[in-house]
Amino acid sequence: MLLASAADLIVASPLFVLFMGSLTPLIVKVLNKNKEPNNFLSMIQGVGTILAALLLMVTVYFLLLSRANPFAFSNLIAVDGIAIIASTTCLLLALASLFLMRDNQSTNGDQFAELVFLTLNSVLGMLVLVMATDLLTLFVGIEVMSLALYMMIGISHEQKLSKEAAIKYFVLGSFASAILLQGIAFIYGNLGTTSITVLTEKADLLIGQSPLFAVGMIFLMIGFLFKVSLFPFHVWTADVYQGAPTPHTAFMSTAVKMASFAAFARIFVGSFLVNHDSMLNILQWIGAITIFAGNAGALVQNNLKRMLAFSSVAHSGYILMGIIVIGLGATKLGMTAVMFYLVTYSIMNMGALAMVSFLEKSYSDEISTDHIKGLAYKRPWLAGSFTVLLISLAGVPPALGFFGKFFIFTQALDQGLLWLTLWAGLGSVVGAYIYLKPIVYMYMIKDDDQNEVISEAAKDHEVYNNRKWFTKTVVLASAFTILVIGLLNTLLYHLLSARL
Amino acid sequence: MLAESISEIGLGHFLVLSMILFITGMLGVLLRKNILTVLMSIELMLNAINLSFVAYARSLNQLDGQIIVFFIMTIAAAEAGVGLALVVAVFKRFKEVNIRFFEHLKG
Amino acid sequence: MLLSQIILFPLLAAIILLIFNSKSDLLKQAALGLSLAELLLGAKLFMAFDPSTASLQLTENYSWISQFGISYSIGVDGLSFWLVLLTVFIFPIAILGSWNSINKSQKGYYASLFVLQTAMIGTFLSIDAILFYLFWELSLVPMYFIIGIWGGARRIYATVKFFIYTMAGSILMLLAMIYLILMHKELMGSYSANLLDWYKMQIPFVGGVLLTPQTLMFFAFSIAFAIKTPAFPVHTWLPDAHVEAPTAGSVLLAAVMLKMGTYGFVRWVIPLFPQAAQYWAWLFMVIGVIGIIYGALMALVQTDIKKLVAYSSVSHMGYVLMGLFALNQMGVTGALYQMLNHGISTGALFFLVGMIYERTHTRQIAHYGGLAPFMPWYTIAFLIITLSSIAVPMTNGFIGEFLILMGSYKSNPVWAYFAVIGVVLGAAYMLWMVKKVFYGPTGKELSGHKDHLVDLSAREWIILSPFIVLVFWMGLRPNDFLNYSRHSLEHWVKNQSSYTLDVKK
Amino acid sequence: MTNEYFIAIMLLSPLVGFLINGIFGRGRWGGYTSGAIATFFALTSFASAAYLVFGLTELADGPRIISATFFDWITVDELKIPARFVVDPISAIMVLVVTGVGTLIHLFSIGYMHEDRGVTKYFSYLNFFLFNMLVLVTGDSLPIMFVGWEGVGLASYLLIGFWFNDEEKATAGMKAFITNRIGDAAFIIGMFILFFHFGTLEFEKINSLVPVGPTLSWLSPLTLGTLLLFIGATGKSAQIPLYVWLPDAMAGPTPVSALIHAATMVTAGVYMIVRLSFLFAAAPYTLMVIAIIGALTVVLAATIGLAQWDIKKVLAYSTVSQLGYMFLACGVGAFGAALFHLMTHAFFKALMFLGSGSVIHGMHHEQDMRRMGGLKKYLPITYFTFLAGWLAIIGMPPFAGFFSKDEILWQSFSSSNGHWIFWAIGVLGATLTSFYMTRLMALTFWGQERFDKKHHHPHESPYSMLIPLIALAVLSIVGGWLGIPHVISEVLPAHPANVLEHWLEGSLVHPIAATAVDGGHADHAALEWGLMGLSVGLALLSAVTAYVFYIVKPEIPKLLVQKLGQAYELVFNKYYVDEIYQRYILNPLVKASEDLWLYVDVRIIDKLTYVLTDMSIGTGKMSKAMQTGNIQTYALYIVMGVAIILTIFFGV
Repeated sequence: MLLASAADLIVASPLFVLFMGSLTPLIVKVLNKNKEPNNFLSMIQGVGTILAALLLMVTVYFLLLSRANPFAFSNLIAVDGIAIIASTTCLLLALASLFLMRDNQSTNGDQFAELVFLTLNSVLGMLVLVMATDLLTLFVGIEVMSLALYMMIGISHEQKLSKEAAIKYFVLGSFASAILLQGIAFIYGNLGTTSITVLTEKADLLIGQSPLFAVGMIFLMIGFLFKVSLFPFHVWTADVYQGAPTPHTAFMSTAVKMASFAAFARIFVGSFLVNHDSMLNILQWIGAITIFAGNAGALVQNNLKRMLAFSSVAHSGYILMGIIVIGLGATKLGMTAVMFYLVTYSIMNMGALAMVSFLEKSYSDEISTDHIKGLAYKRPWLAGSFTVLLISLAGVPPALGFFGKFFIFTQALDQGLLWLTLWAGLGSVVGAYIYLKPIVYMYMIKDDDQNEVISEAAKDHEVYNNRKWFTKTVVLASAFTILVIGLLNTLLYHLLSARL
Repeated sequence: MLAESISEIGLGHFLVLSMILFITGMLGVLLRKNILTVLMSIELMLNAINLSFVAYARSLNQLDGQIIVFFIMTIAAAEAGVGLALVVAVFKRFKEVNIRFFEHLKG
Repeated sequence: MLLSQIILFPLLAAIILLIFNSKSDLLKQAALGLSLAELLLGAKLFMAFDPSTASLQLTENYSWISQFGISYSIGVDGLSFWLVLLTVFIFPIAILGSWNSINKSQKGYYASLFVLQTAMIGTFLSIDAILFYLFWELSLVPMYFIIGIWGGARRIYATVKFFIYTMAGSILMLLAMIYLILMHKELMGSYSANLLDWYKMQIPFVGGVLLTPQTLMFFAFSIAFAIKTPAFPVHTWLPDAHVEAPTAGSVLLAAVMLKMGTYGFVRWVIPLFPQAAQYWAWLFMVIGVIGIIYGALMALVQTDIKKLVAYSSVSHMGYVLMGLFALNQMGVTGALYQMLNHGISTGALFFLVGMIYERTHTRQIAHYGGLAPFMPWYTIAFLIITLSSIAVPMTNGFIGEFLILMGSYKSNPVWAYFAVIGVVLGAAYMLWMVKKVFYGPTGKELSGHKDHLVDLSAREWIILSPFIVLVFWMGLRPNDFLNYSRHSLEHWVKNQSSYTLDVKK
Repeated sequence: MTNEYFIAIMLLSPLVGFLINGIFGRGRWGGYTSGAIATFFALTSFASAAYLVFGLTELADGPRIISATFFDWITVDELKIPARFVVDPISAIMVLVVTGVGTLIHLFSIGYMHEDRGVTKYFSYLNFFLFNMLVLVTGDSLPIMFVGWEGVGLASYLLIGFWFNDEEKATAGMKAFITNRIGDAAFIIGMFILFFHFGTLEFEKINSLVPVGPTLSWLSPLTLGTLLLFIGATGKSAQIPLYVWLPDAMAGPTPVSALIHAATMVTAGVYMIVRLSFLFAAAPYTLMVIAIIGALTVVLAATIGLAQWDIKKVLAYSTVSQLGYMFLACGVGAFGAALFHLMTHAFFKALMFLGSGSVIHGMHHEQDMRRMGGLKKYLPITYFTFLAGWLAIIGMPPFAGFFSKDEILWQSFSSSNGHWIFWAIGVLGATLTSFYMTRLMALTFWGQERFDKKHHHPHESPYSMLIPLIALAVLSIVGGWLGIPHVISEVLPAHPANVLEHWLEGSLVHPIAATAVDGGHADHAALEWGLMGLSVGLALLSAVTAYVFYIVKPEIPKLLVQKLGQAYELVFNKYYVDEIYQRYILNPLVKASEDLWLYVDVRIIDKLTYVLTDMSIGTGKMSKAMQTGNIQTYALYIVMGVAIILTIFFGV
């Protein structure tokens, strides 16, 4: 038996390309006598690699479409619908994050080559994670993704908070991974295999029969609940998002969430929630509490990044509703809703955090609402785009964010999750308030003479006029996408739905 | 069942031992103040998991579990490397290994 | 394509405005021109509309979110016809009304107005639930900015309150809409968010039990609309929003936005949930009556003119609610008429208040007094609108109130007895305000502004004269207006318990 | 068709005058120009009215009615209100009175008001009033009548507050409107009751649907509806309890008081009842209430009139009192008598108001009678015309007031709905009227000159003012001859017919089977003569007493005041009715509103919103408090989460 067939290698080719490409900046640096190469070049290498991987990924997907099963490496990974959606999104998000990293003061400069390397490897982990059809590859994917992230945060130019964030993330992340791994062990012991396909088939039965298996499932879920920051495993989120350099926050809050939820969703395909009410109830409670904890938590924050961190917690709550729907048997519809929400959420949050990154003047800058006072009068387009993003996050139509919520709510109601949906709806009212707040600061703060109050940060022409073109592009592009896809949401929906 | 478990050391014993180790590691993470000890506790948890994998593999009469352990050991090593690197970086700057030092980000 | 043009043209106008220089006068002129062009489209609608049928006309239907049966589907009938015309009519005037008072960020301001127009007209014309919801929510955003940026001192509080209040209500409506989409699948076999399809559903109803689908959804929708209307006790956002909004904002809020709530009752709540509506009609009549009296009493003790007018809105909209839930032809006709009346009289009142505020920079009633000798024509205009507001016969207000009271008397005399108290109180607070502002000795605070107390300018005449003409026209020849809605309303009332609407080929 | 045109001309010409003066004249035209325009249009209206009434007399056979339907006003469901106007025998009288007296008062106003700054406005309002009054009078359905009903109220509001710089006057206008609105609200409900009972609001149709026999139930739609309409009438016609606005309404220019608050508008309530006589006749309970209220008002207003010093206030209370007579007449079913008194009252009360206006004009806007006296030598023509009015109102034969008042008194005694108490109260009222009117004459025209001669140079008014006075004086004398009672006409040489009765025949419904009158003719003739003599005698006696009190021995009133003490205070302060309304209705209402606002809006509803906000923020703070920053705490959350989930799952 061959270790790997040619077909396997083709399937894994995006991963290889990613890894190989990730080495180029490092090699350039080494060849350059360890002198930091031009950042722009490093970024271009990263971007090129990502684009190549993206291309390969799509190619592989369409190649595999003709085959009966999309599995490779003895069913360890597969390039199926979930994988292709999640991986392309993750790759694109990584691309945007690279743009942000190139512009941001806490990431640009020394060690940028290493950063590109780590980013690409983190994406590599994500790809493995979303392709994983085996608990082992799943775990490996998580770890590759996370380890690279720990390092990325750790090498920020900001010295104090980023280190603390890295340590926090590392300790808690490893701790949660350990729990997840223990879960895998229990599952393995009772199932006799680590194949997710088998797991989803037999989970329903085994949960009832074997308590240890149930414990394993719960541990596995908890590992994911941690990664996607759901209550009460969300506490790290705000601290780490705040401490990490903003581009990394953008990367984490979008790509990591995307990959983790995609993998999380896979487990629920077996729809074991139907027969296990207690588990269903636990997840519903977690969803409802998360939405409120996130939205209400954001309510009392002034630091934009921290606020967006809490908001991202709340959004995880909404996505969990979709996951529950999958677990209740509406696999395809639920999966589409989840993926739709993830894609839309990623665009919005990437744009919003790009805006924060744009506003930062130095690596230690912490953007609070005060910084954006009167921004609309100095930077109308950016402020307008930010407004679009915020309104979308609030879920006000016709912005895209609304449709994400709409599909999730529709599916949840279809599955009879009336109370959860009601709470989610009310939570989004609280949520609306937090997204209105930055808008108030950008547009509406005036002094006694009715003149706009414009913060120093917003006035700073030197920073804003000449630099951070990439960041600006990301902001504008995401806002534009939000509006366009908002109206053409059906296209996106069908695009996703056809893959799943 | 009882007689059997007494007479022969079986899966249950290994699992109990593994859980004891796992919980010890967990308590270490929860209670120890030195960040290095916390890192070691995490390693301990991973090793406890290794033990259960091996035990399961043995009881299932499979090799998969054993192989997984290798993977885990590799990852654990990588994790330790990353963790130590971070700790060293922090220590170099702040001369601090107490876990309670990392409380600036909060609220 | 006409209706789509009417909906989307303002959006296009907003985009066109973005190319203008923010400071130039040309911007204002362009905005006015574009809004007049929209008015022409409205005239085109007027010509194209066929008043002799109750069917939905000029419909357009394009598939949109096909997987859930959601479509871009619009149409007009006698229920929405006048509201659309009111909207297109009031916008050019609103722009004229902002001519001198809005000096900052004009581009954004006029663009917001146009987006608002799209949202409002879209709300009135949507036949698809999600499309309706989209326009409904979209209307919040520009209004949020209009109040928040160009408003008064407490504008942020007011605008956020406005946004959150409305959003809280509409979320419930959204959930109910989703539920109906799913229910349509269950009952009819396919997803559909089309109102015309929904009308055909028999939604299970058990009287007296709260937790039946129809009752729950009835309340989910009703709460959303009641907040917008606004009905007691969810009215408190309105005085704040009105007081803080710039003149045109207040006008649009009063004249059009509040109508979205009551229109919702006519178009959505009552036909969709007929049994629940009949079962709970008493509740909404009581709410209407409370609104009438309570709003009037509140207006009686306000010291700020705008706040007084705002509370008068609460009172007037109480009448509308009452007329609607009388569930008979007279009540509903009166309610529809009262919606237009309120748009005209309160809209004009806000313009008038804005004009005087531009001169004196105060809205405190106590600061005024003896204004009439300085501004005689202004006083006359104010009086005429006041008469319309307190429903003196020969003005439009009378027709609406008379029909509403008559309709509610028919359906339940007791509430009509209470509601006429509002007739008295309405006269009391308005005339009290007129007396304090225009009569008596010249107010102390005004002495410093005497130079500014000039009578109406030509622009202001242009703003007010359409209102004045309409006040009398609608008061003397109501049939000219009612004839366009008659068939729709008759159909609406006669087939209440199994309302369906077909599309005119 | 021509009739339609004439109705249109009659209705619209005042409106045209209003618009011309209102739009073009403002601040440009002087008093003479605008006055001439306004008077011209009033005259046009009068001419058309006269033509129409003349046309009506020629329609001897068949239904005597001239109508014009202009368009359908409101058509909804079963409610159909055409804009239809009619001139029939009842409205003909009113049309003539309104336009005739109206024209005279327009004319008078030219002299009286021409120096005023707002004279153009004044004349436009006057025309506006005329228009609305005509709508009220000729409108052929309750809603159309209501249009005029509220329209005249509006005109009254504008004219009372004509000198609005004086806040008191502006307030009086407001008070008038709002008090009227209370009545109007009842009117509206009354309309609804009738509409849903009869299915129509057009007079003729209701007429054909009214049940034949009287409806003897308080709760029948007929009784309730008519009662509510009557409440509407108490507002407009200043009856208990809504009369309080009328004395205050004297704040307006005097010709306005003459036209609106004496001759025409305030009689609208009476007119409405007469117009709907077929309806009220079928509701005896309502009639009883009307009679009681009318009788009470007669006495109440008359007593207050005894103690007033303001010449116009005296006339105002007199008006309230006289209106009480008319309601009394309606209440006892003597609708014709009510209309008769309405007409004669219009003549003599307009005359007296105009006369007082002439006095006020001559005295440079002095209204307090304590600063008048002996004016007859300064204002001779005014004095003589006023004398005619005085004689008419105290009911001296053969002046107009005698005939109409006497008929009311006789009917209230003799008709089947009447009662001797009504008669007694009526006579009491007449006696009091005679007293305070003589007092007014004495204080104003007779006796010493109490005014300050340095400042006041009383002078006679110009002819434009005197001509109307003379015309009205003539009418006050001859106006009553239209309705000479049978007993008198029998003894008169030419046996003049009761023109009015003949004219109204068939138009009015008599609730009483007139057996009482027809039966014992001779006995009743004697009784009628006796009662007539009694009331005239009492009036004369009271007039003489007043003369003695105020001319011969002026110290008596002062003595009486001291003697009566509190009773006088009570009367002098108008029974404190205004104060009671203020204290027990208005103030509590305002206080309640303020409290409601503070407690319900601010403290409950908004508080609740804040509570919800605070709850959200509280949740946020809890969420924030979870974030201690300590890694091990976070790890503990994870462990606890695991523990809780496991616990719930395994249901331990």
